[in-house]
Amino acid sequence: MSIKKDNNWEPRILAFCCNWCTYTGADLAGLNRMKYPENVRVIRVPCSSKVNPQFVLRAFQKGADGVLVCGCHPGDCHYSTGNYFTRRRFMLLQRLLEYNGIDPKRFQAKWISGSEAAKFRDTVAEVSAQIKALGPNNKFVGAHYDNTVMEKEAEGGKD
Amino acid sequence: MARIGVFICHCGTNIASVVDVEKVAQAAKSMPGVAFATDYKYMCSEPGQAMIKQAIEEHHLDRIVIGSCSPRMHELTFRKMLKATNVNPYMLEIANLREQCAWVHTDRAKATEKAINLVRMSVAKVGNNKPLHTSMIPITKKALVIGGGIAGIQAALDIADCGFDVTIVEKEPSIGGHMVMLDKTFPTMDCSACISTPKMVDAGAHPNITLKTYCEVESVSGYIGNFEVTIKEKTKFVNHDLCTGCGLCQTKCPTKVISEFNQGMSKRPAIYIPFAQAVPSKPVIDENACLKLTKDKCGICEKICPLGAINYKDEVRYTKEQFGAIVVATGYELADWKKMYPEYGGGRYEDVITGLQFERLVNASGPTEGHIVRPSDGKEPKDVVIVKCVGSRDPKKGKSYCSRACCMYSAKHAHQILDKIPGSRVYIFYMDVRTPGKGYEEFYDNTRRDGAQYIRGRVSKIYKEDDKLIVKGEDSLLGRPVTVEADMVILATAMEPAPKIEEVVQKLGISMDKDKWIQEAHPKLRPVETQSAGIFLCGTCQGPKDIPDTVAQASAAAAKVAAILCHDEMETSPMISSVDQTKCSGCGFCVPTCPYKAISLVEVPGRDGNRKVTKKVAQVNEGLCQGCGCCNAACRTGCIDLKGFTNDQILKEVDALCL
Amino acid sequence: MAELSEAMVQDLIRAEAKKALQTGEVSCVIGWTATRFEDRTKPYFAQTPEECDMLIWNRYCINGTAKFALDDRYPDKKFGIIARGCDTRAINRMIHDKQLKRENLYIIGVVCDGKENPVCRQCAHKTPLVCDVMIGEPVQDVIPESRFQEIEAFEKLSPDERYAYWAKQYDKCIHCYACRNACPACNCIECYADQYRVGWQGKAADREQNQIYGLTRAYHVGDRCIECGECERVCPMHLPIMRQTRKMLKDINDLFGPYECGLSEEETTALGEFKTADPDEFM
Amino acid sequence: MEKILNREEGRFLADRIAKEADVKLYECYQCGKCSAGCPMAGSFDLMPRQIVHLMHLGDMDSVMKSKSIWLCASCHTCVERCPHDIDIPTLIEKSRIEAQKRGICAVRNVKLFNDIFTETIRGFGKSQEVILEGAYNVTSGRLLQDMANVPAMLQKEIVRPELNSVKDRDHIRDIMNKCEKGGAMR
Amino acid sequence: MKSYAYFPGCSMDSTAVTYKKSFEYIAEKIGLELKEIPDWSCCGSTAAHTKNEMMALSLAARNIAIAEEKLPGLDIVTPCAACFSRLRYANWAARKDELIRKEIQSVIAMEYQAKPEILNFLDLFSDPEIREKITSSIKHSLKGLKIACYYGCLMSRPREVTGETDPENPMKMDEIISLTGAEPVIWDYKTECCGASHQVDAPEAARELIDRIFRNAKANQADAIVTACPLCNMNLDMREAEINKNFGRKYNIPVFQFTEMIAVAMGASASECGIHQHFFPAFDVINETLKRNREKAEKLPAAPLPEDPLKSGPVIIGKAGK
Repeated sequence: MSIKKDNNWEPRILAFCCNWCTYTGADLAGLNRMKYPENVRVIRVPCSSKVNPQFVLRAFQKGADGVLVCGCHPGDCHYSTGNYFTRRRFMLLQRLLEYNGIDPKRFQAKWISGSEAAKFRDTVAEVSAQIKALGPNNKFVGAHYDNTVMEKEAEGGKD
Repeated sequence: MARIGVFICHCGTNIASVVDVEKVAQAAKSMPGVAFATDYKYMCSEPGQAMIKQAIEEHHLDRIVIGSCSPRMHELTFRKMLKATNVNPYMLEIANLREQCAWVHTDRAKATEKAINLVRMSVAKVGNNKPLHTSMIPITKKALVIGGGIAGIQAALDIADCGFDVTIVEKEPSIGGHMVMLDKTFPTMDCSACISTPKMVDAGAHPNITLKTYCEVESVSGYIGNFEVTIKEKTKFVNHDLCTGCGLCQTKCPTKVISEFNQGMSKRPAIYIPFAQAVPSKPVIDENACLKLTKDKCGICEKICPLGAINYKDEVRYTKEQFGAIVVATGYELADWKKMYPEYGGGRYEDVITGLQFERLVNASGPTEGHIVRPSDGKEPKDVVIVKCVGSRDPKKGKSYCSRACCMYSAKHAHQILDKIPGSRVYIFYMDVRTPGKGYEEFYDNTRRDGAQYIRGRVSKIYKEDDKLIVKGEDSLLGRPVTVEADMVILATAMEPAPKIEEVVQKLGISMDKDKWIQEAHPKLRPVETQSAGIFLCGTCQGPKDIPDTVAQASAAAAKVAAILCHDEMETSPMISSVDQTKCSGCGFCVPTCPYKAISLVEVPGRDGNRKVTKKVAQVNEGLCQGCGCCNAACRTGCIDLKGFTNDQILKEVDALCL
Repeated sequence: MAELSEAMVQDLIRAEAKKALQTGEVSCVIGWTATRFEDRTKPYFAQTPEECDMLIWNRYCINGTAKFALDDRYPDKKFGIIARGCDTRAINRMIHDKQLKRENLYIIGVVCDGKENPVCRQCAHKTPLVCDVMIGEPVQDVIPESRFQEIEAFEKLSPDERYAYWAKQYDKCIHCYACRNACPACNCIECYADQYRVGWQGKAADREQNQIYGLTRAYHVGDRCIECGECERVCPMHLPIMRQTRKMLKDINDLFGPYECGLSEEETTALGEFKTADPDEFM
Repeated sequence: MEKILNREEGRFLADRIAKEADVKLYECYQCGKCSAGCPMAGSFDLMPRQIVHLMHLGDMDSVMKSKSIWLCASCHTCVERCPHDIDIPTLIEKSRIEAQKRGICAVRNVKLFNDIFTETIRGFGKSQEVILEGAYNVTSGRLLQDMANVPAMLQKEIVRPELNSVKDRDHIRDIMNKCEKGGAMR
Repeated sequence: MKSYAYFPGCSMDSTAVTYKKSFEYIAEKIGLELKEIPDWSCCGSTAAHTKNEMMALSLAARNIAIAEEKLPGLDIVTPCAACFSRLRYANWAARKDELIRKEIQSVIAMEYQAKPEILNFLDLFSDPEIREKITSSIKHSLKGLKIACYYGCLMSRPREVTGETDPENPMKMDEIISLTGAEPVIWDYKTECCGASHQVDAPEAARELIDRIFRNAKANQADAIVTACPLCNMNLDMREAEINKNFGRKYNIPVFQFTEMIAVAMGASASECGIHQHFFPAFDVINETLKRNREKAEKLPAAPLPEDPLKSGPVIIGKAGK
């Protein structure tokens, strides 16, 4: 449990990026030394369609301020049709979350191809700014959730 | 108990100049499960790798996290390195500290904090990694080529020359496809039959090639290296083992029907060899035309066949064969312009012909022995109009693409007419002249020099008045409507995919584009591959193209096939989905989400209380699964999971990042 | 045909159930029977022809009958079900989900004119969609205009109001899984929520775990919900559970065209397919 | 005179017309099938194809000043055969209405005839061939046009002296006035 | 028999004498009754939409609105291609866009739902019941008479308005004409424009269009042209002589309304169907055909329809010139 709420508050944003397009695009942004905010953390997945809506719920529960799902543009999916499923799943999830009180800016999906480094940078900057403006997320956060169960479970812990 | 080793790379100064790598390594030491953590200048270098190996031994590490450049860069390098150690190569995670951290940030404190976070994420994930092992699947050293046109023949010959067995399945009685129908080939004007028939003969005689003419692919199952294909042999009614191809039956057959080979401009008997140079040069009986088969009369061929090869009771046969790779070369068909263009007479006028009909007209072995005459009255035409883009580049008629070969063959036709008919005039209505090929522009130049009139504009209407075909167009360069009174009109009709392409695509589990051309895996970098591993394509089934491109593509596909067949077995990626069948409800929701049709429902023994029952559960075909994970998110119980990217691993990453 | 009175329908139900049991093909017939309260009924399994006289039909027959068929996934004999329109949709749902086989069911369809259950006001399919025999005159299927009215009204609230509303609801939730157990779309052999998997779903009955459970369940059944209202009916804490699933249905309707579930065995589900021309908001 | 394309001022108008006509001007690839099939093209100063091109370039001025927009017979042959389904008749119709608004008319007689025709309707609610032809010949100065047929018409009882008219003429007048007040388009 | 609302249109009421006479003859014989729309007005014709689109829609819609009110539930038939086109256009525009429909309503100050279908006379005569009645009351065969059926543009295009599935080669009139025993020829100017809208105001440009139609009819050996519209008919009939004179042609192709042909075949006299009222002499062609057929004492066989060339492969027509 460690949600810092100091004055220099930086949002914590998770980005699920597909290996073939967006992750490559993010690498390309690095290669081109583009700059973007530090508060976005990328989780690599083979395809945006691997992202289970439960991951998103889990992220909010654990205190993420925003979640981004990125994949290839429809029609360009490395696995040919995965992102069409992504599109349906997350259009519905976004609406369901909004319905439950989560600002749709907190959960977004974007198509970013392997060559769109600038789009990756801009998306990250934009989402980051939007979420900064919204402030910390306090909805769905497991405020009284005991993390110790987890800690114990994580194999080993400290020797 | 996990023993994780964390190795933070400086990447020279690339990472270290922005990220406090020592601090990151220090922080890693207190992460759950971490037994060892250090930093080093170049992890990917020889000494760097040696250091990791040493640390593995010294600290009995079983999982590795490397904080370095993007995993897309060196994941394979480090996996290879781990092969030489006790650690399974898949017990490795890479935190992307360079491309997605050091290079994109400037604030040292924040970048370091992020780097620690990323390492924590990788540590959390690797703690849930399981050793994975690549498996080897054996490869059937035999290829199937679907379609026996020039593309299929070329691909088959190249594969066969590499020493592998090839089977060509061709739906027509002879291989050869469209190329043998043509007269001359642009831009060199060599005789099409002269260059294609030797290849047909080679294919027929090659010890590694099996011809299956008058056959179709019935069904395909399996995956790369191990396709099982059922081939349907249509009823030939002639025993080709006995038949010597003497042709006596053809001459005596009383029934005459329209010849497909001559594009409807001549007749053939009901028992027929489609053309003189056919391979195999043995007849089949057209069951829709034969009197014996339709009305139980005649039976002459059976009576006169000296070898008793005729069998009216022939039946469709199915054979099952194994193949290691498949080449699709199903080719094209000309679009049926008669239905599409009522304004061009809709087929009412015999003297409005297609380019392919003209090829037969001008061909010395064609119905007129090479004399260009009007089909209606046999007169030699003086004024000929060629209309390009009939069906092509016409979204209203359903095809927006360019058929690519028409500009050149229309120039060729113009040249042939001007050459063969003294005093003739040729008008070519065009929208653009597209000649991107070696020697093509020069060919176009020559045709204009020959006297062909190029008029820029689409033709609006073709109709007949008295003896003449009236062609109304606009000369859009003049900005004036123009009319040509022609004796003959040649339409450069659009190419479209072979009629049964949907069936083929569906059987093979590959995909088509909006115009039903087969979709290549990548338009630039994987032009002869399909989405499905082990299935390749070449020629016009992929899109309209001319002979040189087709042949080049065929050889490319053959090389791809040979690259598979030259191995005895192949390694499969272990990062594929698998099903926990004890939890699976067998609802089948994962099945339609798989782009590779890798998931099927199978029956397995199970228990219901004390009873033994048969359960239906999902199963992943390891040869077909490509590891996208789309099915994972469709599964409500979470029982189908992608190895290397399991739900649990990703949830751990989420937790670690939010910590 | 003259309109059947309740009593006549009841007689017909008993007669049909008897007939089915007498043939010996059917192991039991599930319907409703009386309780000691006049305005309550309970599910009843008639296992002999005689027991069929215990079956009743009145406006308090509100329990869904279809899901009981799942109690015996591998039956030796046919399972007889007295099914209203909603029950047949549930049957279709479970057949489509491959949890039941049509040939293992004997369905006595009854045209229903609505029960003492609020959800019946939004009923679009009063006539059984699949059955072996049908009691009553089929009526026209009409999707009521009020189908999404409640959802639309709720959408108009501010995000914070919406969150607060649901937070209050999930504070009430006791995590008893009654909604799941009653739901015909919740037909997995082992629910994700029952699995022991760290990080997957907490078991505690606190607001956060209830929220995650509620939302995940809504998402799991949202594209397959047959709008029978069993979840709300059985909820001991009176959570408006259908407001979540109906929201999914409404969005599917808005985004991908008219959508109802459980109308036949062969239908596809919204998340089990896609169209390349689907609207795209993620450009 | 040399035209400077990027300074054309009709771009806005052309785009508006195209939008109203539901035409995507950029789709036209200038194949000329429209002009080739146009029965009136022989008398056009601008080919239908050129009209689309000029509109795409934003040169509405040339379009509105052309004779073609007045001579179009609205036969819809062009759009029927157009590979891109470009609705040229509607483009022309709307250009003509715009031209009229600006007082531009390259073929006076066409406008004259249409004016007389609409006035006849305003007056009687139905068209009156005799009045129409007569009034047109007088105003256009082509006194003898089609007059050769008059004796035959009378002799063969093709035209009769009495006039047809609608009872509720006020309604017609009302409709027409409302439309005109509402601007030339709508 | 199904009943219809009837919108005659201005020309049917004035210059289209032969059309009116012959149609009334047929209607009486087969017991067809049309209910004229009370106090109908001009459809706006080609002039209104050159000036003001709303005016064009409203003038046409007024008539449909009256029909909706006074003759509810009936479809509207009209003999004129221009009226057909304008009425249909109003319905099409109103059905496509609710705002347009509402605006029309406010302009005409009447309820307007765009409900009734608009049919032309060819649609009417394609009604199986009417066709049946005509077939059974045919007395004379017009066998041997080669007919070029001219449909014109307004009945064919634009196809989304007219509902014509094959605007390049429609067949409705050919089928109807075949009932009389006359033989429709396959020709290429069935739906080319005759330029009627510009014959008065731009005759220099428009006359040529008429010439081309006659030329193609002649090239395809037609003895006569048959139309289904008062405007097309008058335009071709009235100006044939002038074309012959000014263009140096020798066309001898009378122009009929299709109803005239049917009336003649049903036994109407020349004055009953108006054959003597043509500009270009038309009597002889019909008379000789009838005489010839009478001499042959031929019983009227069920005339076979011309084969659909699309289905039966290329058919050569109009063989080399005479």
